[in-house]
Amino acid sequence: MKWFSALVMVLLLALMLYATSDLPDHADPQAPANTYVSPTYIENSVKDTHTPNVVTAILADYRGYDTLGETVVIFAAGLACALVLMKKAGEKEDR
Amino acid sequence: METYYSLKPLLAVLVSLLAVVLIVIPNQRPNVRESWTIMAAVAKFTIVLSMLPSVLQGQYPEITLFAISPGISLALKVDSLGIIFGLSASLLWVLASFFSIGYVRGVPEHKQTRYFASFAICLSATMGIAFAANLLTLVVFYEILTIATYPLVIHKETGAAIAAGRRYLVYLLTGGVALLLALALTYQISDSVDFRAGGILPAGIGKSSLILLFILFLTSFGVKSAIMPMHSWLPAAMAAPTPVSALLHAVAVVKAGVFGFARIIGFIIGPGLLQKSGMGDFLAALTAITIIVASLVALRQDNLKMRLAYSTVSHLSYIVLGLALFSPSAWIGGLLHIVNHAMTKITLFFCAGAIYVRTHCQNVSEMNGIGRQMPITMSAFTLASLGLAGIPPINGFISKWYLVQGTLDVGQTIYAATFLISGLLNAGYLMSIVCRAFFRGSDKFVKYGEVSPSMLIPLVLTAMFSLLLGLFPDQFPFLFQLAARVASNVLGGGGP
Amino acid sequence: MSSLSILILAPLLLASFLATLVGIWRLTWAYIITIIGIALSLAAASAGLFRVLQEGTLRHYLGGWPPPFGIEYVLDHLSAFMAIIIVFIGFVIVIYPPGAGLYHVPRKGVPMYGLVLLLISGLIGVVVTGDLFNLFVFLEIYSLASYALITLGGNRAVVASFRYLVLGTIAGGFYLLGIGFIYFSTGTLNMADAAQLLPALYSSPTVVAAAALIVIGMGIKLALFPLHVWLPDAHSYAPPVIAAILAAVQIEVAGYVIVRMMLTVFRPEYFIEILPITSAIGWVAAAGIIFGSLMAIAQKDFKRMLAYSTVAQVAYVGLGIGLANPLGLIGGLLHILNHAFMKSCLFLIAGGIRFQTGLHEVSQFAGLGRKMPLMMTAFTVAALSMVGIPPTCGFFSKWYLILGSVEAGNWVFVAVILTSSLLTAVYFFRILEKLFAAPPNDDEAVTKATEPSPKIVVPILVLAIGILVLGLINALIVTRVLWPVVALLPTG
Amino acid sequence: MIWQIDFWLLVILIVAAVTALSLHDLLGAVAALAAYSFFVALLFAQMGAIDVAFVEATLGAGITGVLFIIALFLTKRRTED
Amino acid sequence: MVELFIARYVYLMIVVLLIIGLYGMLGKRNLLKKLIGMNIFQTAIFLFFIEGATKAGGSVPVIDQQLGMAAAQYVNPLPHVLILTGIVVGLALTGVALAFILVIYRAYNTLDDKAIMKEMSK
Amino acid sequence: MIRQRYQSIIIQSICSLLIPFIQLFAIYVILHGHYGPGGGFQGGVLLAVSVLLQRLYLGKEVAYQKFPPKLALALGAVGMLIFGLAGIVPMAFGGSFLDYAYLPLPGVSGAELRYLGILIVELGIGLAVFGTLVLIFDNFIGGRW
Repeated sequence: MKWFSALVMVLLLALMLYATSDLPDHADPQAPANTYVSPTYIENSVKDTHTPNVVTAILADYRGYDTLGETVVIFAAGLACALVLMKKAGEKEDR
Repeated sequence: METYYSLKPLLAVLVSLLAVVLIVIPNQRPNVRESWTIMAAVAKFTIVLSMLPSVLQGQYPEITLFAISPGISLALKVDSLGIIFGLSASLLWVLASFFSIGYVRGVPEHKQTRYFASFAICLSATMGIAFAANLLTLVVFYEILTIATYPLVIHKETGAAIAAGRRYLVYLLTGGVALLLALALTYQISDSVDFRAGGILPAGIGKSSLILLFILFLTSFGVKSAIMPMHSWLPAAMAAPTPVSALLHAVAVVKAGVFGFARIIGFIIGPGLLQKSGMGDFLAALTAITIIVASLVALRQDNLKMRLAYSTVSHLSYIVLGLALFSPSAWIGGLLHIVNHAMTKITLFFCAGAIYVRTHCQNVSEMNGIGRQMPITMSAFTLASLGLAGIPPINGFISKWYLVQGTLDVGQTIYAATFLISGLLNAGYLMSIVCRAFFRGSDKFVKYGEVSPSMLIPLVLTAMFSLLLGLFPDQFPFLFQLAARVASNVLGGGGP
Repeated sequence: MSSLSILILAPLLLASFLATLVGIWRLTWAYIITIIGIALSLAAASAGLFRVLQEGTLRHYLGGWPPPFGIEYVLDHLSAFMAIIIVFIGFVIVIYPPGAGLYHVPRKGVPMYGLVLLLISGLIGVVVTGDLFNLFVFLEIYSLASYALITLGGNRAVVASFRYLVLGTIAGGFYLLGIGFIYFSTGTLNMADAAQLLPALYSSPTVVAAAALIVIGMGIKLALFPLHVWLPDAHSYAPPVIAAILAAVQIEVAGYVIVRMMLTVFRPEYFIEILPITSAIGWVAAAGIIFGSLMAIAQKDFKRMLAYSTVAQVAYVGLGIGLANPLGLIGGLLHILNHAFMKSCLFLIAGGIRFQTGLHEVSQFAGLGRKMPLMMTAFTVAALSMVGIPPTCGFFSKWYLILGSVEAGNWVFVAVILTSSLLTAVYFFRILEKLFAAPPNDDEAVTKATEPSPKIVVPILVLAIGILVLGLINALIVTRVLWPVVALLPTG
Repeated sequence: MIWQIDFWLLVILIVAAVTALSLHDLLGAVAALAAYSFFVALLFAQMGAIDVAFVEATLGAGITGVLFIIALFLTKRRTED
Repeated sequence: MVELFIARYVYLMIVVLLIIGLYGMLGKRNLLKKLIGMNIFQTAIFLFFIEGATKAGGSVPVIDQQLGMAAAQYVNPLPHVLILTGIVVGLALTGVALAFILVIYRAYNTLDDKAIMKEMSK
Repeated sequence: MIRQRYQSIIIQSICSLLIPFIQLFAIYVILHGHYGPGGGFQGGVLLAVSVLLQRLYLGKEVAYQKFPPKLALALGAVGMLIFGLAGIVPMAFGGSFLDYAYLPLPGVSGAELRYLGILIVELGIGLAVFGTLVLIFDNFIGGRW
């Protein structure tokens, strides 16, 4: 197990170093991520939603569906905890 | 050679499946259940028989159900080759049903519902194989047949039966996967899997892929038709009840393998390609060896059913050898032998079953003097033995005649010798039983008489059929006609 | 614009919230709402499939924002195909009585129904979304729900589930990293949009790593050998119903993601030629098929055997992807459908047997065949389908896979498929022999066993009949639904 | 945007992560994890993501820490690795 | 050289964090340690996203009328949204995993992976 | 773990004083999400923290009377329902899922409507997160239904 996890880590390290070699530089304004889709949000959020906080505008409107999913995740976590830890009848109160 | 749309082939397949449902429902009432079996058998035979006239005239009933894979339909077509097989199988089902009823009540067997249901499924599958219009349809029914036979093989549920079932599955499923691969290869190479007389493979096919394809087909159908060295499941499967051995191991399952060879040699690969690649000679040699070796092994068997099983192994190779010689006479002989062997061998198995039911005696060495107690049974046995050995007035002679003639046509005298030697061996291992039965005295069997009529009548009937087919071949001209037409179509490269 | 795609999902989500809410007071109502929700979803999924077949791809812009700014739902042939499988299996699972499907029903089933619905809706969400990140969110939803549901199997199940959670989180993390790389290279999260932008960047190490990370992540979720380590425990300790849906659809969805990546986000040529991803998947899957089959033969416990069999069967999907030609991929995708029916049927049977007799080891099953004829007939059908006997559906996926391998000239794959058929036959016929031929043991559990109530038998029979019907209509499915999916692949 | 701030924060992060994983006292490990989360939140804020920083501080450092500590109280505090 | 380092070092350190987290998940035997590793692993991914969103000269993505609405003025807000989701998902996973740990401890009285395996195989 | 009321009067009074302010701040955070950092998640967490604090200093028995665990689950589900309905209602009026521009609120339209839609959704998120976190906490400390 030890050597296996070591191998996995070395492989991941190599892969990540390889991958990051072509990423845009730190804080590069011309990076694709900074120029392609996101400017539209910044430029339109006030016009479209009257919401100056662009993050909120994206979170709840442009990509509101992601947020629905995210809330569902935490809801599911609540249900999961309830399912796992729910006491059965007659069980002791606490450990 | 025209085809016309008809529901009859489908009905012929479905009628026994319907019977399965009807058999399973009245679980606890044997009479109802068995009457369904009989009715289905009779209905099936009637349907198949009613297609005979049009097939004889060259009008082939055909039904295409639906595409089962893009470009390949589940299609049934009754052609000359198919109806030979279909007719013999469905006729013998009727007789075997009566016999089964007598047998299972005489022994008595357990789980009769499962028994009859599996039996009916087997017959459906056999009809499907006989009438399949393309290789995929054939494969579908072929696998169904494999699986439906399994419950019959393990029917006795003893250790030996289960072991036999395992061996059966190992062999047959291996054959099944080989067939699947062969099917895929065929489809890949020729873009079609429809049967066409003279073969569908393109003439320009590479030799190595042809050989691979042939080896795969040989493995798959060779297993079922018990060509050595792939035969060992068949003797083991004799652990099954005798009617099962009779019908399935003389008529349906193994003949499906032989029939598969006929389809492959004549309708998929084509005689020309086979001959050119030398694979035909290989197959002929293999089957010739099987004929001799199996006959020799049969001589040494004491268990009657085992002896018959090895005899079956040998006779199946007769047919395949006939097919592998690529001469019209040999083809005709081989195809006629499908029917003739079925008649005689089922008689022998029926007799073995009758003896077992009456005396619980399975070994040849214990059968001294039995002929005097069960004269009718043993007379039928004698008749069938003579037929298998190829003694003139019985039907076996006719097919053997054509087979030998075929070997001479193509100048392969060594195979003619094979047939003759094997005839002698046949006489040896079968007539010795007859001799014991009639000419050796024993007081062991004084209290036994003949079996019940439901068993006796079928075996007398099949024996009589053998005799009639041999005595008056002219009265059954259609068999010869059909076989001759198949032979000329395949070897002459004519239409379907 | 068509709202059908979201209409498959919305009833499930709303029903799960509602079921949780009313379940606090009345459990029956929660059950009813669950069934209504999933029935509505099934109707929408069927309608969606028909619409897709007639009109082609249906798109829905969530929030009214067109992509790439908003999230897009895309119902094309592939997703409609997957969606209907998921919802149908989900429906069968839900109507299967919880008493038989779970070892012990939680005293208050409040969270259970909600979680089952969330599991199904998560799977649907992954399948119909056209957005990379949205896919991640729904991936986590279904993962979370399945982690929780596995624990219904008792203490061992909790341990198994914990390990699954750790590995699943790594998988999710890898996927997230992968889409991060794609996003920072292209600037978009929309699949179709990324597909437009990616070809210019194919030589970039970042994109290469993105593809590799996504495939590895999904390989963990798909339990592709040797990343399958979590599966046998999780699926064998989970209660039968949960194991049924996990094995039948949950892991296959990961296979869907790989196919989606290969077909839509990246071009197939990229996965086939530029990166050797598909052939790597193919070889790994081939090893997995053999490994899973051998391990399944070695198992004594019925459900554990099924779990190892899942490792093998899921690798067929991997093999289909690995072949990367139309026929092979059709085989893989068809196997998703077939395996869903076969495996859920088998797990439900395991549940039925255990509920009725308390037995779970194969060796104890001797003689059950007579006692429960209907269930065992269904088992026979499913087992034959697993082996690949025509005309059951299992034959046809193998048929297409073999055609694909022959076309690719890959004889090793052919040998693997054929060998695994035989190995599968070994472990299923062993059980069939026990059920029908072996002398019944005198165990009271067997002698007193009877056919379970229709509530248990009917879903099983529906699946068994489905196996036969799918076998017969597979040409229809292949020509109408799957051909358009694989049309993008290079032939020959 | 002074890159040294980012750099030292990241160094602290790595130290905190290693500490969290290597401490044998689990309470200490959890505390290190909370510190780690807090510094991550700082880094987020430094990088301009105040919303994320806020959520990380409340959820990541807060609630996660609380849950970890409850779990710790209900189980064992020491570990061999 | 320094330029290149400045341009790249964040990625490198994030990769280091990622590996540390992965080591925690795979190499540590204590289940709580595995969870801690999981948190580190996820946070490293989040850091990667936020790092990618930075923009030289960009400010917090809340539109300020004085700054105007030019996109170059603000950092990229989209990854922030994604990471908000990611953090919540991470919390959910941690919560559920901790719940599992409680149950496992109740059943086996240990949190050591190997010991649990031994208990389970009994 | 948390059986009875925490004994120190100082802590009790400080906590009881603190809790309303935390809740007020939480609501502010939810509502202020449009203009600055904040929103449903953060606000929901803060609300949950206030209840957790109550649980801690009042002890389980009393706190459960003040805020029953069932209520937490119900609130979570209600929050999710609000979000879900905000998605499904626009569809009934001809829009897409979650398309706030089609919310049937008279008198507002366009960007204003979207603004309100975001508010509704944030409230839903807040409730859901609040309920769920309290639920998780209750289950961790061994709560009963």
